[in-house]
Amino acid sequence: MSFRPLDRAGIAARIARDIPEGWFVNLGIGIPTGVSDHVPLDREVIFHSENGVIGAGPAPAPDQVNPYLVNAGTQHITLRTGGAFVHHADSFAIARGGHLDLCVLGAFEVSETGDLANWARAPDEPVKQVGGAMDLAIGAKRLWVAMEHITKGSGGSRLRRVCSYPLTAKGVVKRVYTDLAVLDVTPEGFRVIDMVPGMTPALLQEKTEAKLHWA
Amino acid sequence: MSFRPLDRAGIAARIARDIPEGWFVNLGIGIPTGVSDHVPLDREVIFHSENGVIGAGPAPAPDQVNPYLVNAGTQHITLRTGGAFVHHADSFAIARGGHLDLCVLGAFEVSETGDLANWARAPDEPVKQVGGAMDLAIGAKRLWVAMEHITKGSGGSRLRRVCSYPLTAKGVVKRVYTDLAVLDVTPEGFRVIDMVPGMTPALLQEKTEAKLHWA
Amino acid sequence: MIDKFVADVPAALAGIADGAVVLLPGFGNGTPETLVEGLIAQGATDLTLVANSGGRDTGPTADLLATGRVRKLICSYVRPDSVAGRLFAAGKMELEIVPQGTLAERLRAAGAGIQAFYTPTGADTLLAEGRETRIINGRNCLLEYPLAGDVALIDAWEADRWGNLTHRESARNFNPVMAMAAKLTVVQTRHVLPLGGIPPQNVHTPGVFVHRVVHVPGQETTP
Amino acid sequence: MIDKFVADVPAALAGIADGAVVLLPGFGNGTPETLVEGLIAQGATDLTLVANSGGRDTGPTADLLATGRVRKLICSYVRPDSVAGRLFAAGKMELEIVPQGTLAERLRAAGAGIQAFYTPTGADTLLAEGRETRIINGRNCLLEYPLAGDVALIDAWEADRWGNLTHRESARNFNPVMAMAAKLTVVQTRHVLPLGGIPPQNVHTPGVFVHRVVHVPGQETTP
Repeated sequence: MSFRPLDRAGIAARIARDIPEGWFVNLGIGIPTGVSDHVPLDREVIFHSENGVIGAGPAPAPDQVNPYLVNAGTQHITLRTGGAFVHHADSFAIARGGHLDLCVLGAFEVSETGDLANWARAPDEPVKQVGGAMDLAIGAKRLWVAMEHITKGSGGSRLRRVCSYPLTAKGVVKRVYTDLAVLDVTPEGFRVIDMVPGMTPALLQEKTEAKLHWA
Repeated sequence: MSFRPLDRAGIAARIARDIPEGWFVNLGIGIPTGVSDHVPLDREVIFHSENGVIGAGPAPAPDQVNPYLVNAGTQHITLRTGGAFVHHADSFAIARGGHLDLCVLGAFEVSETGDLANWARAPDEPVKQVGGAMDLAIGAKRLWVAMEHITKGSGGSRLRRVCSYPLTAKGVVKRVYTDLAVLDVTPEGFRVIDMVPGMTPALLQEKTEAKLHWA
Repeated sequence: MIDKFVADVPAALAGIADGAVVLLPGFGNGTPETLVEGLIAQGATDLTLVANSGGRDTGPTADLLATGRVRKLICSYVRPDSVAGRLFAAGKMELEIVPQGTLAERLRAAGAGIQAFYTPTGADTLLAEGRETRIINGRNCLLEYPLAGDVALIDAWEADRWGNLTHRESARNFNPVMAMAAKLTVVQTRHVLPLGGIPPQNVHTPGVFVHRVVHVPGQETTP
Repeated sequence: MIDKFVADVPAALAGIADGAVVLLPGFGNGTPETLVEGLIAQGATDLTLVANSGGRDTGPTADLLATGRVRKLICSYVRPDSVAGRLFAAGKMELEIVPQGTLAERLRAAGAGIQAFYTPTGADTLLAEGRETRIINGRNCLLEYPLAGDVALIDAWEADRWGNLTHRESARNFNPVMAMAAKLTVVQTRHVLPLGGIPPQNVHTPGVFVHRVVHVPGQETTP
């Protein structure tokens, strides 16, 4: 019995499949940024960027770069026809006010109660990189997480009964996409809704600290 | 000894004299509305209107009326070159955030501690007309009041030790312009800084419930 | 393809339920008159209406109030001599008076996810009676809560199929903040533009706040 | 005649005192680089700097921090490998981390006269430790206070003599909210327009928030 984990682009593509036309979506830095590459332009999904961009489009050709137009990762982007610019407070009014159909963030850990840890690996970490994650986490209608199932270094599971890292927000994650599976966060805990081909329930549970539930 | 009270336009003109170029000013309904007529256009004073108008100008010629452009009294106005439009929350951010150099409001009564009463004549008045007065009163850098010194009906003084009408805001009025005098509100109470020709201190005090002070 | 345009006013207003909180912009102009007529025809009752004022004896607000289907009016002022004034005096309608700036800010708070805020406006007045207050930096402040709508009826000058809007001059007034404060935001627009027809730096209300748009060309007004 | 233009950068920055709270916009772009250079030359020290991030190893924020004249940095994130990261790690600079949306909202609150507000952002996190919280509608919220500047350094694309501004694309970012949040708002603009050159419905930052403007034509960038 063998399985093939998704690579980062594969996780992004898997997420993209689940985003219907018409959704208004914010993509965090890391794996989530790649999601938009897998949404065909004729499926109209509107991407929001924290720095006041509504309707973020693909990267420009090198000779078409507009230095005044970047995304939340400060990468040069284009604006889709129909997009708009707002200032930072209005941009976060959008994020915090429940107007995003979806936000996809990376994470260090997610707990079975939907707690998200994605900004610091220790309470006393000397440097703090919060950015807009706490705002997005509490504000979006749906928060999905994209991350590897297992921590690269220690091999520990990122799907936890309780997060060991400092929280970004409590009880906010609705779904997790990993290189091995897709899991909904439900009142009873993680419920597996998809696995990569070749993966088995027993093996997935073995690689997961939290208890898994099955549909 | 005779004196001539100012008429309403006279009060407005007296106020206009004291507004220097460059101030950003909101004018309330009633006597204050007339103030802008007495500020020459080459003295650049920028008038704000609660409904999102920055740089309100004079009334248009009858054949030049723009139905989409009114002031806070819903009168047709023009926009001065250099003016701008904002939405209602931004307009009141301007008013409440301390960005108005001056607001001039009408009033029923002002107390010697600067309390303003201009929205209801009795606590149980069945109909309430607050509008934007409470916001303007707490937010402007300077609040001046324009009103007749004496109530028309009862002949009572509108400058009180304590307001008898429901308050609009507490301790906010900086100066009062009446048909008889100009008075600053100071820590010791009303201080007379100007009177109409022929008015005497004794007569003005006689017409004023609050104790007057003199520079 | 995202297309927020609907065929007609009944389609735009479909599903507005009895008991709904209705946000209605306007300040001398900027009121979506055709949508209000449509709401009267649609028949929802037991409404809470949020507007700057209670209107006069005629006009959209007065017409809606005159149906008797507004249980409560939330606004910054009511003229004694108006439909609203008489309904309230007769005990036939509840009234909540909110200072105009607080009204705008409570709407924005609902749209922006702010759960409550402190403002000096209205502190030390009758409107503060029985309310929570707090002294911050020496100023007495009132605690104010967001004011969210079930539906906002919005007036626009131009709209595209993503729901991006512009508003004319002072007709902007409450339109952008009410658009962001409702679960369902319905727009009547004078003009329809192709997507991208509104320059992205000059959109007044982004389409993310808009759910349905109906074209109401109406009489062209000059200018 | 109102004319907010000043002759040069030193005139624009005159009077910024030691201990000032400096608001500095920018997010990949939209930072007023010439004004930052001017502030470094001007020499004010013991500053509190409010910015989205602590910057990198080069660039305006890093250059200002490298002078050692910033006592405290208030921002949403600091890169470990940056001037800011090293200054903080070495105990040479205080740091207050504020979630990005809360940062923008606290700036707006300062500009809008909001005395405090409740937000769910940051509740139940380390940032909430020792802070006042409150459960509103079942959500745990943090109480946040306005963040006002003594001076805001603003980047604009176009400006007129009343101080009306436009900003380019995403270079708008924090510029409008920081402009409204400071006692003294100083602008560097790429282009000077005659009064009325910016259409009144398309002003991004109204001149009422602006005190001084300096023309910094710089290198024309395409587009």
